[in-house]
Amino acid sequence: MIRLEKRPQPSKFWAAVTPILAVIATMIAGGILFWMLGKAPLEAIRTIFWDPLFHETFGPYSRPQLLVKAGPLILIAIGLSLGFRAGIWNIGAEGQYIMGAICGAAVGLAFYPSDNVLIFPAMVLAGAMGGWAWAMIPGVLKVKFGTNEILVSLMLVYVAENILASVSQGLLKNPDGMGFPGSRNFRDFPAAHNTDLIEGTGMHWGVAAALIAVIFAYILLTRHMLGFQVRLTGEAPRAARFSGVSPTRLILFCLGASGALAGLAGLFEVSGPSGQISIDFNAGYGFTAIIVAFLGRLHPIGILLAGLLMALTYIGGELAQLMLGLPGAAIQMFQGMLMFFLLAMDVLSHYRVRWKTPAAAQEGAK
Amino acid sequence: MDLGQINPILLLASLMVAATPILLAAIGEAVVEKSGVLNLGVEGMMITGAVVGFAIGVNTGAPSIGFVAAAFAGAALSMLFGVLVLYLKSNQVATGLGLTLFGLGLSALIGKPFEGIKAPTMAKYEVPLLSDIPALGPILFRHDPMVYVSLIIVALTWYVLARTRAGLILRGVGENHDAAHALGYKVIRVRLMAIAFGGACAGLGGAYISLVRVPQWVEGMTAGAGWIALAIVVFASWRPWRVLLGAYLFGGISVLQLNLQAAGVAIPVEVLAMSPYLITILVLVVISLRGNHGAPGSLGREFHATH
Amino acid sequence: MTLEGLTKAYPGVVANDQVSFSLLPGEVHALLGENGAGKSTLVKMIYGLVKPDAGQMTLNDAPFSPVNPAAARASGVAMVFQHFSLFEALSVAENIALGMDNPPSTRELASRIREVSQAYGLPLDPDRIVGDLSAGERQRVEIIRCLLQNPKLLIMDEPTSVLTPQEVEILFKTLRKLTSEGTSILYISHKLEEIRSLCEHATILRHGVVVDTCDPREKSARELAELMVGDKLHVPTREAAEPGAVALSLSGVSMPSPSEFGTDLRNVTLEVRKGEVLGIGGVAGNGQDELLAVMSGEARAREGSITLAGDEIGTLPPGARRARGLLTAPEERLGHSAAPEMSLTENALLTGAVREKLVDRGFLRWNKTEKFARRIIEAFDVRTPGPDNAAGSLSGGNLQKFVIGREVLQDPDVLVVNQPTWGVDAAAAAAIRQSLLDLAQKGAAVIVISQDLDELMEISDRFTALNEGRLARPVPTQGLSVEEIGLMMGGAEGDEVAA
Amino acid sequence: EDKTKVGFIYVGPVGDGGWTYEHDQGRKAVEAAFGDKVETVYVESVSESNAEGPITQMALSGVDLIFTTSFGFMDATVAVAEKFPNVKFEHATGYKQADNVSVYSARFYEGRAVQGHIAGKMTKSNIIGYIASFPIPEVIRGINSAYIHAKKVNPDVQFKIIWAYTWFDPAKEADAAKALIEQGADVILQHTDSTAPQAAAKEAGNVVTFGQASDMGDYAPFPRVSSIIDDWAPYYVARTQAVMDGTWESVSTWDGIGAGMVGIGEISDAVPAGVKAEAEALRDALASGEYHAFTGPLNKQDGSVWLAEGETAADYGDNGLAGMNFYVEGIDSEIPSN
Ligand SMILES: Nc1ncnc2c1ncn2[C@@H]1O[C@H](COP(=O)(O)OP(=O)(O)OP(=O)(O)O)[C@@H](O)[C@H]1O
Ligand SMILES: Nc1ncnc2c1ncn2[C@@H]1O[C@H](COP(=O)(O)OP(=O)(O)OP(=O)(O)O)[C@@H](O)[C@H]1O
Ligand SMILES: [Mg+2]
Ligand SMILES: [Mg+2]
Repeated sequence: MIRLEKRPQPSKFWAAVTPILAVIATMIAGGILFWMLGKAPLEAIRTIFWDPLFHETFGPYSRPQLLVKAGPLILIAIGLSLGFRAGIWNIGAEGQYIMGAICGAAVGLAFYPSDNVLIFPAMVLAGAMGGWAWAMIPGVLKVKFGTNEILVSLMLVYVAENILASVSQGLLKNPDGMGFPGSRNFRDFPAAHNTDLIEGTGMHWGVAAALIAVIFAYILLTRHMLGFQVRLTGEAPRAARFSGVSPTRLILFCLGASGALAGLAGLFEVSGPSGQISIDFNAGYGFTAIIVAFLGRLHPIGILLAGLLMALTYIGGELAQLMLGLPGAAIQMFQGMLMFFLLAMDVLSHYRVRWKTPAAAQEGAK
Repeated sequence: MDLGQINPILLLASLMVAATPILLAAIGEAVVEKSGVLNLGVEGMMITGAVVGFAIGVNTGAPSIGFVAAAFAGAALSMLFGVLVLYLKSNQVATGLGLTLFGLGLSALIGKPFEGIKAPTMAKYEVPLLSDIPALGPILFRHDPMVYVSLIIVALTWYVLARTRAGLILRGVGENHDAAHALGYKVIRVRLMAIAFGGACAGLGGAYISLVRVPQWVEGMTAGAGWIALAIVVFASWRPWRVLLGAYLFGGISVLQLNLQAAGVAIPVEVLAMSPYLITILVLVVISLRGNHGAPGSLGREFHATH
Repeated sequence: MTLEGLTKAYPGVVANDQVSFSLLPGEVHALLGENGAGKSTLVKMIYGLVKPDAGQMTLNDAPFSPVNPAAARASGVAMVFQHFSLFEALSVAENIALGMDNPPSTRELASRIREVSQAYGLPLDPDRIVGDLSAGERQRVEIIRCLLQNPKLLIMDEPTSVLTPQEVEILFKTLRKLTSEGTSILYISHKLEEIRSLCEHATILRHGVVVDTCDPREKSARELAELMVGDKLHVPTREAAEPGAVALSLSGVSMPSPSEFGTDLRNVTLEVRKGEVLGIGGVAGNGQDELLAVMSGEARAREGSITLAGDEIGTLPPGARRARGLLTAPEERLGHSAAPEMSLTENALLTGAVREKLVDRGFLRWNKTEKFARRIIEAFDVRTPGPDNAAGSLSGGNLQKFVIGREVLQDPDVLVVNQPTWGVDAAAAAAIRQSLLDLAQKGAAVIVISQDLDELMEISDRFTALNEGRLARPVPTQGLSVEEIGLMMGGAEGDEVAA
Repeated sequence: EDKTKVGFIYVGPVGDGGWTYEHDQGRKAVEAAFGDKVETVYVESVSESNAEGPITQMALSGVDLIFTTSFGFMDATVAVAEKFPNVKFEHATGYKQADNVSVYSARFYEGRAVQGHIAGKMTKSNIIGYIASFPIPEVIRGINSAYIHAKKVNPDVQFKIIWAYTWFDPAKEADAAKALIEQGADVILQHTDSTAPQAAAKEAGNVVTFGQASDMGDYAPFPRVSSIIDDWAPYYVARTQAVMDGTWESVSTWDGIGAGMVGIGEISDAVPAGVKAEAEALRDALASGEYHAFTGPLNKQDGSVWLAEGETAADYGDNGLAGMNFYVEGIDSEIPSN
């Protein structure tokens, strides 16, 4: 019989090793899945994990793409992780992402076709504000009325989607777009375009912002009082209040920060890779980022790695569809498995696993 | 615009159908949460139920067998969650989200061969006597059997929770798992059963969409119903009859907004389309204003028996 | 009932090592020992909650090895737990039904509850929600739950820690009635006077081993304590000092309890002077937590109702109050005064940030913080491998020393502590009390909120009591009798008591 | 190897039973037509805001011809095409052409004209329900075309329009259909892709529907009495052939019934023979080009003149079909976000 014994403190060793074990376990289980779908398992795993990085044709394109794809995931996940650490569950980042994109794009488009250098900074600000404001709704409702933020933030995703549909056909519709939905493309509006930082790689300001966010979050959590208060609130909310943390301010800070970062991610996407506001502009980054946050154990460095890993499974997954005809759903399942394995293995860092010998068990049962 | 075109009885009848999937999922989740576990994977279990129910329904030609299979499928998937959360002590929120992701992928894979196939139809059931009531009867009491099954499940859930020892134990476990454990109740076993029940109900709810409401299998067809079910549980303060009320209210608003559109009401379509969500938020605020939400004391907390 | 060589080991500790003793019908048998001596573990084995690693038990000469609590209950063993095993949101009847294996129908159960509770002088309304009951009433629920099963052996793990002396009297009457009916009682308590008045036999455990047995009626409390500790007890001492100026005063503080099942504070007025120790007695759940919260700043008071050295502080948050010299230590160590999963260094930061200047423009000075933590560990003899260890990995007594040390070392002008020695063994408790006295000696004002009357008698200059959120008028401790104290705890005013 | 490699970028899953499904049928037709000489690949569920990556990967993988099958892929297609001058691109429903980017689209509104005619004849309540997706020119064209032709044969006809704000959400489509039926509609037209409205109509018993995107023949002969089928196969086969022959050129194709890009599903016997004959005649007239679905006199909703007597609508330009964002006179409703 297996018994779990809680460790007095979580094991640092296992916390570091389990993600690697989880990835290996996912590869094995995924291999079996792919095999059952009639695909060569090793080839599939190689296509997903290896080719995007090292394939001679795809590698050079995919490597920077990895950052491009991981950028918004990391940016959002960093924000979410602050709240999750403090026990504040914003799962509506998708909505904040949309609103950030809308607000940022609206500011940019309002100045079309000016070439003022301040336009892009103003858009960045507006994007962050848009996401922040959208996240303040569950924040204020929670603070004022104690309303559950999980549900409110989630419901607001649907509301934001409707607003997106509306503005992409109304307010922000491209006047030269022949009546088609969708805004102007920022590619054709240099002052508002989120250009490549390194020509030809697709790496834009969002990637830089994500890396800055990782560093900021790291410093915040390890070196700053506010980060300490965030952690303290998550570990022991009563102790936090005793210590002098104002729950109200903390809730608003965490939701606001995650909303602003999600909004930024939305703005960088809309003004960069995606290029325009359109009905289906949002691609589910806000939801995937939740998984990234957990995969990264709510730790900034972990999130950086998890974001890259997730981006790898996306890009590798598309490659596997292309090269091997692996269905898109299999990739989704694969990501779900990765999450499960990581969560399951987490037990090792918090508990000791002990085998109770049958003799001892019998003795006990007597 | 002509509001007179909206027939309230017809509206009621169609909201019953529209609400049944979320009602089933929500009543199951209410039981899970009553036992102290928060399973955010409802969407994943629903969609799995939808595909399995459809597949079996099509293969056997009997929707009823499809429903049974869907319940088993939902329960089986929920056991994955149960083992992770109860035995491996994983974070409930994260595991639930993972379950949704996994369920969406799994169902899409299972569903590939069933795309574009028509479901066997389910005969209507006329409730004896009641269906003979003039005007009302033929509309309200001539639904497919699952509408009544869902109502029976709500009634039974209420009865079991409020009136039976099993229900008392379940509530005790959800209220204070340490105390329940000290009195010798098998916290993990009770919760595992509650999670399985929740999974089965979510599976039924999903199958209702694919076998009755649409009826067809299409990838991602639950389209967020699982999340709505979660909102309804909170809305209902974890009480079965209020779950019914909440589900019918949400179903009612969803159906009503379409009716209003059709009637040409001069409210912007986007506003109508987002109204169910806005109203849900509003209701949640009103509920929280009343203070005590009635959340089970151990909801979402990790349980580790120390001996 | 007999126990023969019962052994139970946990990782790192042998909680019970070859414990043997026997229990006669109709006997009240005391189980004595320091914190962590293994008392609770032992009775959990009898109740079927913990499986012994070795050893046998017999009940009425038949081998007894309950596989679970239901089996133990079926054999006539009932237990009142150390920590309430109640369900706050459920009704009294539902709580009792959960403790029974074949409860009768709801209506019948309700009438039996009324009947039995009346018969034993512990009246209870079966329909009330347990969360709304006072601590004493909750205790009744547990006891009635046991009595309804006509137990042959009743185990009580620290049942009186939350009761007033009057309620204790009623309980003892009940227990004596039970023993006269032939029920044996295994009784665990840290209150030695109670044991002396109630029990005929005592088994004394130290580190899981039976070190002695005796008849507690023939020993003094001091002797019993020394048997438990295995050492001479150090009694805190202090030199008498003249109290100085008023350090902290509360005038007419009323506050609804922030927690759902808490007690509201009603018109609390008090004053404490420099160099003085004010003791606040009373049964837990009478507003202690709320009183501490209103002083720590976790709850805000009406403007003008709290002054510190003459300055209004009633609306200030905790940090600002600390900066001005008012420090507090709440009762609950795990999760309130300390964060269990965080290291001792981080826990030192928890309240030390302001006064110890551990934060510089928002940034943390970890080195300085760690030094502070080390200082606490050394000065207060906290047994731990080092400041990197999680607070939760410390034993209760050691963590409490850390918490008190953290506040004391910050040189407060006023220190308020709630249950400073709760669940702490005698030696550590003595050390903590001494540190509080030393602090007062240095001129600080100290408020000690405690359920332990002996403790308050020992260290406080003036005494008052909380009852249902009301505070009695403080009276000098010198010469107070137990009856007077009991009256104050029951809600009588200081004047009435003195009269 | 000298196989021609053809790639497809899909916006939804191939199992959506509608838009993407029909494009995938086109892909299969290419495979069937050329057998060993072609290899096809596809990536499904590509997000419109992130299409550049998959399109680039596909181009990198050595594909000769890429079909990007959603309007939202327009800018991404053009951007990637710039980087791969040797790969040919075909973008569906857009308007941005380049040397190696063709655009193609279908004149579904021609099919709507036929539907409108049948609907006008078949309705007894004179209420026709219309489940619309998003208020974009294509959908608005469809509503106008259906309305004009229904009105022509039945002056009393009234349109009730529900905007579902989705291309594909079976449950919502079912609810929309039910709401329309409850408000008296006995014919339902849909511009969303699932069969849920068919099922709802079937349950209601006496409601006529039309298949959309695919034939939805499972519901024939009733309630589905006809359908508009997206038939991309001929175009895809032809364009692949052009690549093989080296004759591929950038073109703008907007084909209708005539070229076979818009198929009219079999008109079932539930439609009275006379009506069926008229509808088929209309279909043939549209196919041959002898009749244009938007022929004046036609006024806009606000009463202003759009097309004079005998005038036909231009494809592009201010009042052109491509960017149509107004209703014609008589529709008692408003276009959202306009
Ligand atoms: N589940 C457990 N796992 C590990 N160690 C345990 C467990 N339960 C108890 N212990 C340890 O066993 C020893 C005896 O604990 P027990 O609770 O029996 O003490 P006690 O005498 O009842 O103390 P107190 O007076 O504080 O109630 C302690 O050292 C305790 O830490
Ligand atoms: N549930 C548990 N699991 C693992 N270890 C435990 C557990 N409970 C207690 N311990 C460990 O057992 C030791 C004794 O803990 P406990 O709190 O019982 O001490 P104690 O003997 O009561 O000391 P004190 O008198 O200072 O309170 C501690 O080192 C603690 O880490
Ligand atoms: Mg202890
Ligand atoms: Mg104990």
